[in-house]
Amino acid sequence: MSTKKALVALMGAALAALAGCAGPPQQAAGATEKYTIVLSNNYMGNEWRPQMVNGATLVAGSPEYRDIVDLQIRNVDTQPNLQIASLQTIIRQKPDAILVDAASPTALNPTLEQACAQGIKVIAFDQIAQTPCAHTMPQDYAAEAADMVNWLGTVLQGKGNILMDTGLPGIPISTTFVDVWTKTLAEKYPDIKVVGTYSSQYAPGPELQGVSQQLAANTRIDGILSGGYISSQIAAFEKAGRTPVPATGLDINGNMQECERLKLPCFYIGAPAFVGGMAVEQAVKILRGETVPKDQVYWDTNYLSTAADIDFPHQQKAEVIKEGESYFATGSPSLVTPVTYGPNALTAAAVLGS
Amino acid sequence: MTDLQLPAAPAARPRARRRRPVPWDLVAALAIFLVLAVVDLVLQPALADLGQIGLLLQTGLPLVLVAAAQTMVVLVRGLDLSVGGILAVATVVTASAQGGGPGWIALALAVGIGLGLLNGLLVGPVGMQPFIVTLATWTIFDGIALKIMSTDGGTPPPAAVALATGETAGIPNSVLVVVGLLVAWLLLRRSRFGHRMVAVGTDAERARLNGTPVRAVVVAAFVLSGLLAAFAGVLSSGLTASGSPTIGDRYILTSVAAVVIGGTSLLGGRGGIGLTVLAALSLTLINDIVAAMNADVWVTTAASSGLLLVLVLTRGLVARLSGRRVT
Amino acid sequence: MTGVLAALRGSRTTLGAALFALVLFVVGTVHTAGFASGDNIRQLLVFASFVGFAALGQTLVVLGGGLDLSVPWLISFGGIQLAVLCAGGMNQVLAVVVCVVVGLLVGLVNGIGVTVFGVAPIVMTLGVGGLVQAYLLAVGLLKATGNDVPTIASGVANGALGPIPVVAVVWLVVALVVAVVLARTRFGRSVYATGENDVVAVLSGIDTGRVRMITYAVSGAASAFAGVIISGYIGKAYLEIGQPFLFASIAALVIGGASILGGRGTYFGTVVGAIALTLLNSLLPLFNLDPASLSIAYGLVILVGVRVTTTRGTGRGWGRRARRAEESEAG
Amino acid sequence: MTIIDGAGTGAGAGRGPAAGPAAGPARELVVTGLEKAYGRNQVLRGVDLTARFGTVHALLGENGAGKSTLIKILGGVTRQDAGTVSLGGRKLPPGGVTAAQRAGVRVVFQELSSIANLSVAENLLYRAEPHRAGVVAGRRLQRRAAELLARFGMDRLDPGRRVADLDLAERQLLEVVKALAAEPRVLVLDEATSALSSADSSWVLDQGRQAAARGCAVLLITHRLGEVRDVADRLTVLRSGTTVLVGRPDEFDDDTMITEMLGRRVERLFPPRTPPGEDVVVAVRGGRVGERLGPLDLEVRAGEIAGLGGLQGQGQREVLRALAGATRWTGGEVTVRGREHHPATPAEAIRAGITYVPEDRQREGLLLTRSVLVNSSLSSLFSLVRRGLLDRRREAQRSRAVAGDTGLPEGRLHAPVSMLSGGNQQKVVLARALYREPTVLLLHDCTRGVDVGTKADIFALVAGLAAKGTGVVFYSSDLSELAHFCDRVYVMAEGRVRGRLDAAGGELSEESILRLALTHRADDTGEEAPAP
Repeated sequence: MSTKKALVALMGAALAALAGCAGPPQQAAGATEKYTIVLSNNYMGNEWRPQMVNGATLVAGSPEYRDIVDLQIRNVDTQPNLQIASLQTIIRQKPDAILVDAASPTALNPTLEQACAQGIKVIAFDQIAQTPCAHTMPQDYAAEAADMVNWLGTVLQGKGNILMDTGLPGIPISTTFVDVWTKTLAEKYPDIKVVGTYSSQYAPGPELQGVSQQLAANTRIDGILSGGYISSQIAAFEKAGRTPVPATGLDINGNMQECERLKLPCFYIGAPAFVGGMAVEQAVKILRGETVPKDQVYWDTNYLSTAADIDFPHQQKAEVIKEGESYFATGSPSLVTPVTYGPNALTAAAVLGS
Repeated sequence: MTDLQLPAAPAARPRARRRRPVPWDLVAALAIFLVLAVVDLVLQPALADLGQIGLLLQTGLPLVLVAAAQTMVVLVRGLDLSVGGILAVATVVTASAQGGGPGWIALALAVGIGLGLLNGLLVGPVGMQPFIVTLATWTIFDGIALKIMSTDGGTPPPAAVALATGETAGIPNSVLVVVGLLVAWLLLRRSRFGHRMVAVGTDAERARLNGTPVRAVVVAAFVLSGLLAAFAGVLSSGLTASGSPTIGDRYILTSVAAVVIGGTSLLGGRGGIGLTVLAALSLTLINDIVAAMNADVWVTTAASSGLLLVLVLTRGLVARLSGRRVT
Repeated sequence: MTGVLAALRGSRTTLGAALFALVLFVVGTVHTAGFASGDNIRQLLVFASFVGFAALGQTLVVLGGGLDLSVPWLISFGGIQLAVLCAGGMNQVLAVVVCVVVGLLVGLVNGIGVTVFGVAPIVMTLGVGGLVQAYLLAVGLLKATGNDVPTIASGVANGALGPIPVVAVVWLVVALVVAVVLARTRFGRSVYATGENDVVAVLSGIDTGRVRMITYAVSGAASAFAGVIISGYIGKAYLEIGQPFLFASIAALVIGGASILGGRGTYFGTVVGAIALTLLNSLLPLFNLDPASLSIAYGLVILVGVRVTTTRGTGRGWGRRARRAEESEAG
Repeated sequence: MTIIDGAGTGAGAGRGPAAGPAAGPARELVVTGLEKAYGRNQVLRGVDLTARFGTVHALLGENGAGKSTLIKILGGVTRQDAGTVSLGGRKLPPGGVTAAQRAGVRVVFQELSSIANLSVAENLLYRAEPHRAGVVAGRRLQRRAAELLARFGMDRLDPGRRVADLDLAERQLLEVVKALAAEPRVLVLDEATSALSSADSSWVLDQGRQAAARGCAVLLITHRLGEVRDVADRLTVLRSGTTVLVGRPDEFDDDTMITEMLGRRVERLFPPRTPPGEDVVVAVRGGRVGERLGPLDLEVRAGEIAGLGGLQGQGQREVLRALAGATRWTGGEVTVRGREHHPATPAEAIRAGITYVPEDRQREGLLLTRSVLVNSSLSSLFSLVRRGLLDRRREAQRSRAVAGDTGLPEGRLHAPVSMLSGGNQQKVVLARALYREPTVLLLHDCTRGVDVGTKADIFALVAGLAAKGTGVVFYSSDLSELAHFCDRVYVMAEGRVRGRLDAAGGELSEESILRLALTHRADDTGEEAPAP
């Protein structure tokens, strides 16, 4: 039957093409002395993740690690199942260590435990996995949230109307933020009233739309508790012909530029993207047998705009932004700051991949 | 009419029995699956091991079941956008066990049946468009999941974990579940109810002329869909040893894609879970192949879509060359 | 006279959607004083127009019996590619044209896959959407998103003609053009015929392949254009900027009375659907519900709203009365 | 003919004199004062009908007279507004199709009720499948289906085939077997012979008679008066939703019946022939389609009505489809008005002046939810474009004109065609074909399921067109139409033209067509007929 033959031939051709483009995924040839470290990432849609990946790549490619580390990056969609599948593929290749930015704090645990059981070192960072067998490098969401709400409470002198961003309902950071904010407001700032909530989904578009809706409903808004894009909040206020208000949000250069332009008091969560590089260093230390703390909050400094330099009760460090270090007046708005840590002289341009 | 008395012969003359037509949809779905399996094996020889296949299968299992759930509804010419929501509710219910027994699995499945029933009643007796109904219930179910569990966590009963990741007599349970699903489908397809579903999906009005209780069949299809989606949730909870209120959304489009890639017609009445399972496994293989690629993120993204397109376009081309129309 | 009656019957679901939107607006006004303010109405119009632009091509594609899931990625493409081109020093008008033309070509690829290769629209457009996503990742997101949105995009998106936003005016014009095309041209008739019954259409001498191909091409171009405007308004272009518009674009047309299986509906219906959806999106958060309750409320309002305001039997022929029309003279 | 009489009351309820009012009232299907309205459209206005068990009762009426609605009520598909239906003295219970079937009513619906995606066997035993714990016993199902088919002499249907792969006639036959298999007390045959060749029609009628002989009341709905005379014991004529005539077929002549059906006289069914011109509009030399059709020679002159005859499924459909551009010629030479013509699409054929009226008007002919206006202008939109837009006034004028020509009721121009009766729907398809005067008109069984009045309208219309020089290719499953309407008939068998019969030469008659078709089959080599 000619059609069957055609089918077979075409499938064969497709197969050949695929095999060609996929290429051998296994370890690169050459020195087997190198530590094979695989970074499993589950999202590329925002600005933070690519910079995190770039940071890891830059560190792994630096003179110090170039000859020791073979870093491979594996990206999947945000679905935990896909990351589990990807991790299993990775485990099958038996690397020395896995660095994981997890799609879920719990879902990957059984899989990561399989990796641990096979002697693979697991380091979970950013969105951590909670399995006890892994080293973790988390942020302290609760402390950050407490500092944010205390900062805003102090700026507003304990009274006023505010909006609250529920983030991406269901994910740990949003749940923690909202819980801590709500509790702290009730306990310490009874005169601050949450007049509206919106879900920024940590994306500029929804943040703009969410704030816009609340502006229509509320003639007076004095501040915003958010973990997202202050620049979008400001855009919403300006489009409505209203004056932007003190706000909290991500440590993204664009947020900082906007607050400086308006001399607005703003609070930036310290969540630098170089944690990818830190995780590589941590993995090497562990593989070399050095003792490192099992769980270590990787960054404990938050940042304030120049107009926000006030004293407030805080658990983590709070610093006013510094040009060239944690702020770049003419740099790309996408840049997550600070860029450089410790001895690693990462440049903004390098982190942005240009 | 003619008054010529006709010999009875022409009418009664038996024709040569025709050979059964080639089941092209099955051949195509199978070919796609095999090509991907071979590619994956070439890339990862370590996969040629029952244990590894079990591991691969267990991650693909929730998709297989959600896609099967979608198939039930598509067969009666519907569409279910709420399968992801039902899956999410089922994972959080299962994970609410916190050391409880397998009763929680039963509860999760019962909830799935209930949610499916709600969809079915709105579409069947109330008579609303399935698209609108399930678009709305999708967000409702997501909300319910979020009410039950505000973020990822919880602990499913050990039975759920064993079901998803364990093995029985040396055979991974994931393999057994797939086999069980296929057997169940074959029985259903051959059952009287299966015939009713095909009839309703093919032409609801004609089915009614034949005395089919059309709306009851539609309701039943949604109920089965709810049950299967909930089972996907139970397995997902077992696989991840936890529950997640946000896990479902990404499954929705993929489930429809799996149904269509398998060859089940969105116009109803044709296809079945067997084809869908093959397609869902094909999608799992694509993910596995892409996961094994150590390349830039754009390359892997392009590869996963590209692989899919190459396969369906090839299939379309072959069908065209052989003068067949694709469903 | 009978023509008017037929037209009314045809637009009954659209009227229902309009009623739905009206109820939402009234509830909003009663609940919140600022809801009916000029500022808010302008905002709502702008947001609705985004859905409207995203759903423009989608409406044509669905009327012709297809579905386009590549819309969100082409929206992202429109925003990001424009920023990249302009950062590279290209004339801004030219850059917009290039984006829209490339969007059109990508749409054409969808169309070819669906018509020539016979691939199911859902799979084809999902795959092509994935390739567009891959391309955007390859462009270098950080480079692209770091750039300011070109002034042409932000100018159009934020401009106003008197009290009315330019975007809304553009939307109105586009809606009128599309309405005329659908109702008064050979192409429009062909789209409906193709979507309702492509065998009849083919035998009547309509080149259904070409008709479908055009709808996908228009969808690609319209999505890319929507991306330009949306990124201009948000002031930023980023990878997932188009994501909210996938289901919104489909929901708008279904709420507006179109059949997801093709052949029935109007762009006017989609416009009403987009407005209703935007009203709903703006109204519900004002009740300060927790996220879970908000989600549940959203679903319930859609269910009840659509159930109450639209006539039944627009579904797929399951209802007892679905064939009533057909029976009525077939004695 | 043996009469099986279960109740043993003795009286022979069969054909002929015994059909008098002898037996008790319980031995009848009685319909009294049935009324039904859809919205403001009153379809039944008090229908009375009495059909005795053991007889064949013909139900006549033009399209739209209310026959289908009456049948739907009998079958439990719809419910009446007023009036009663009783069966053997007992009222037909409400409860839809199932209840009606349980009471012993089986309907062979005109629109056919078989499920395309199920097999012949699965359809035959639908809702009566042999099963174990709900799982259908596949082998037993096949066997029982085969037995049923054999019992009713229809074993040429393969129980394993998917119904979607059957042609219209085969589906119709399946439908009849399915109804017979249930051994009903009331068997309704709604236009069950309209899609059939004469051989198959005879089979259906014969089965009807046999069912009656077994004690069943058979309700026969047909537009063919010959069938009524052949098999019916009594008849009822409906007009505009009321009973207008009841009696035995031999009490009335054809004219009376037709006049009662239509409420007017039809002067003649077939218009007088006019001699065709000399110019050849279409010529096919050695044409082939696929592997099974052809080589084929065919010629149609201007003003000629050329018939395609023969048994069903001998390639007539393929010829029409290839001429219409819906399938491709794979060989041979085709010319239209002397010019080479190999259309790749129907669009090209239409541009060359060839219009096609497909066989299945519901599936291939009409956009059911759209208006008469939209449907009628669909093939001619390009002629209505003015400055890029459709000239709607022109469209309305033109549509009104064609609608008038075809005899469509005034004022229904904007109604969805799904609201029209079958006959009027057929006229809409014709109106589209006539929208611009075609060079060649291809008619595929355009009189199927159409009442006498509409048929006469259609013939007159086509003849008028031919008189203006259009070449017509006419296929019908009704031999008498071929014999009386065509100028010339090409008799086809197994994908080839087996002979040509000219009316002018006096060779053309039903008998000659059939003889040619059958004699060929008699010495055929046993090859399979081309699949439709």
